[in-house]
Amino acid sequence: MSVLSVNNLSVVKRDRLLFSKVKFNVVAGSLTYLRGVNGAGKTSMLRVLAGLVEPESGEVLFQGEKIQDCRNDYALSLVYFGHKLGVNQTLTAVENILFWCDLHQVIATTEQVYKILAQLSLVGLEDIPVANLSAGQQRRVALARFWFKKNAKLWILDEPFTALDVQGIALLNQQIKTFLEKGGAVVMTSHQSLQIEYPTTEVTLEYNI
Amino acid sequence: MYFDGFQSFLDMGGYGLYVWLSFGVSFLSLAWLWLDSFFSKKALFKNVHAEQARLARIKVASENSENNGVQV
Amino acid sequence: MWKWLHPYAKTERTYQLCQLLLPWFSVFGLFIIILATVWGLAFAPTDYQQSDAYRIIYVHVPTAVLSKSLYIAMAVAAFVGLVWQVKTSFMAMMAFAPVGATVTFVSLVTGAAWGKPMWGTWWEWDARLTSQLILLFLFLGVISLYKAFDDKQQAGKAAGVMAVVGIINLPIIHYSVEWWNTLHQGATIMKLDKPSMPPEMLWPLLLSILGWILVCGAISMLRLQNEILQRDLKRPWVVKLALNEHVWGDKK
Amino acid sequence: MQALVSLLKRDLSLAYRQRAELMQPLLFFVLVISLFPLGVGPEPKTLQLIGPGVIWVAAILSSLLGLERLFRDDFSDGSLEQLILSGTSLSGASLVKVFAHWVTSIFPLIILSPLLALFLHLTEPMYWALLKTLLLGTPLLSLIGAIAVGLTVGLNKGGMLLALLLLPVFVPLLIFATSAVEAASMGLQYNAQLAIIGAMLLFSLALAPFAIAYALRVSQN
Repeated sequence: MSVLSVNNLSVVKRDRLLFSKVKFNVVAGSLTYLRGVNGAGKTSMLRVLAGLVEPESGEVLFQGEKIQDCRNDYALSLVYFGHKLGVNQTLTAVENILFWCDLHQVIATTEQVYKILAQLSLVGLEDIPVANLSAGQQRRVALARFWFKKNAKLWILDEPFTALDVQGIALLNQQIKTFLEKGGAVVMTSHQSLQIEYPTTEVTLEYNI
Repeated sequence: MYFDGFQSFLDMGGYGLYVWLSFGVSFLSLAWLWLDSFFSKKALFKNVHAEQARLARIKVASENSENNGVQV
Repeated sequence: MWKWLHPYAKTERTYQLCQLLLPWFSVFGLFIIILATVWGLAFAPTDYQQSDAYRIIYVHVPTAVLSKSLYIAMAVAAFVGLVWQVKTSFMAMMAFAPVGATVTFVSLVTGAAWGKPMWGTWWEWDARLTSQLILLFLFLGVISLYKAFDDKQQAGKAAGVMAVVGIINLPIIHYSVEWWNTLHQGATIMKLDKPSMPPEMLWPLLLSILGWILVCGAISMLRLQNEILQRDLKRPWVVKLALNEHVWGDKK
Repeated sequence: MQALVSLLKRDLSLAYRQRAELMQPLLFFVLVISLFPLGVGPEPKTLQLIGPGVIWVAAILSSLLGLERLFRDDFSDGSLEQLILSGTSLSGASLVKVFAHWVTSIFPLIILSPLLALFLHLTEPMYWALLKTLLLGTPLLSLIGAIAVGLTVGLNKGGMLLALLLLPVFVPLLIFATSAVEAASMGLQYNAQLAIIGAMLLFSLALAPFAIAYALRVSQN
């Protein structure tokens, strides 16, 4: 049974029909790559999949159930990474991550956070306010959530590679690959071509005025 | 000593409350101001130590990544 | 000739200067304040009109005088900073501001406490108390403007402009409040003025003013050091200082 | 439940770190109130007459100033999205955020109220009535204010719109609170007014969190 199934979904934003009657399934262990030119509604699609936005019509099912009906189970198994990083500027990186873990019922200790931040090559930047970090570094702090939420079944990523350097992109690709091999499902968009050696199903959104 | 006893000194001709309140507030404010400045100086030095610790951590990390290749 | 005024060396040199003067100012200041307070409270004769309530002047007058002079000092530091682009004088300005605000607050509380026996209420919209209150708001305005900026360089300039604007407005506020007060003269029975001063009452007052000046000077110097450290946190001389500081335990 | 506790701790530590910004509504409150004697004259009689109204209008305006900060940062940096997607009950989280905001920026107003009662020469019974109405009324300000803030957090020109939305809604609170204090000045009983404000508070305590949660979801798209 598919992790996520989308049945004739149409979304309107600022009174403009972005796309209509879109239908696709996401099965466990699959990488879905959402393609489309700017303005085709990729971000809006991801926000609808995550449950942040109500679609105009159609439905999104998580393991056969509408996401509005199983909000808790869906929340426990979803990790969302949008344009806005979800990292507070005044707190330090460690505080941000610990707070995110508390929010998502993930047990994490400060040592684990320091270790993961070291892997994300953020050594020495862990305990200063995030405002002092560069855009790329802040993005790495936000990426740390993928290392922590072990029992997640679905990742939704909205152009995760922007502002990341080559080493960061390699790190993230590696993390996505291991997650997929362990049976996780990933839905993502990216303006760079994907370099993950993994079978990808593509969903293309046409741009209609 | 102008006052004949400690009691009348405390009483301040009936205005004890106001006099002691004024002197109390003045010297408490001075003390608070001094302590605040003093402890923020301490905090600044603590900041410098934390900064040094950070630099040390970065040096250690960069040494590790040099000797076992770029850590992916 | 002006080599030592080289901006980089100046901050460290100012820090050392404060470090040198700090012990003298604080020790003498504290000694004189205690001496003056004991003298004024216990040994000075009573006033025939206000009996012993008048002893509050040994705290109220110094703080009132100091609040205005600290504002002037702050404004002068701001003016020097703005005109000659001297970074350290902005730091001095920000060192004076909290001290001035606290001293103004103390003068308000002591003024109100002194007024209570006469007017029967803790707070009376007397001309002097009202302008002291506005002075406190001027101080708090400069401080919160400084704190609103992340970049301390910009913060110094902005707060400096406000301090200069404040100093220009100070006399205007003072006289308009005086005029406002006489307009409603009916409200206050007796103005808050100093009782006639025989010498044995005057000496403790002058002494406590000196004491307050020294202590406020000491605290301002300490805060100036903090501002300098804050600005040069990454500079090697501060790092060296912090490391020795830790090893010997705290000298001060 | 653990998530709500850590949310509260995070908000309180954030408020502590931004305490300079937090002081501003407070200074505004004291400033506005000390302007009135300069305008109206220092006679205790007139000040006493306008006192309650002045304090309450100033309290409403300065809480409006503070309310803006409630969701602004979390919305702009995306923490709000993560909160919505985290499965913790959004209405519970809204209640926690409103409580944290009330404690850090509106409760200090109440601590300052004796000073302001002094400024405006309020009598002893008047002050107690004022204190009771403030204690009951200001949480109401926060709760209802948070709904409007939740709705306007998406638009970046929320300032005046917020005042426009909220001032009419605060009128009943203003009327009952000031009348309670006036009744106290004449030595009359004012439990009826307090009961009404209390009822309004309980009503909004029950419904506002859900409205705030809904407002936050609406402002997402």
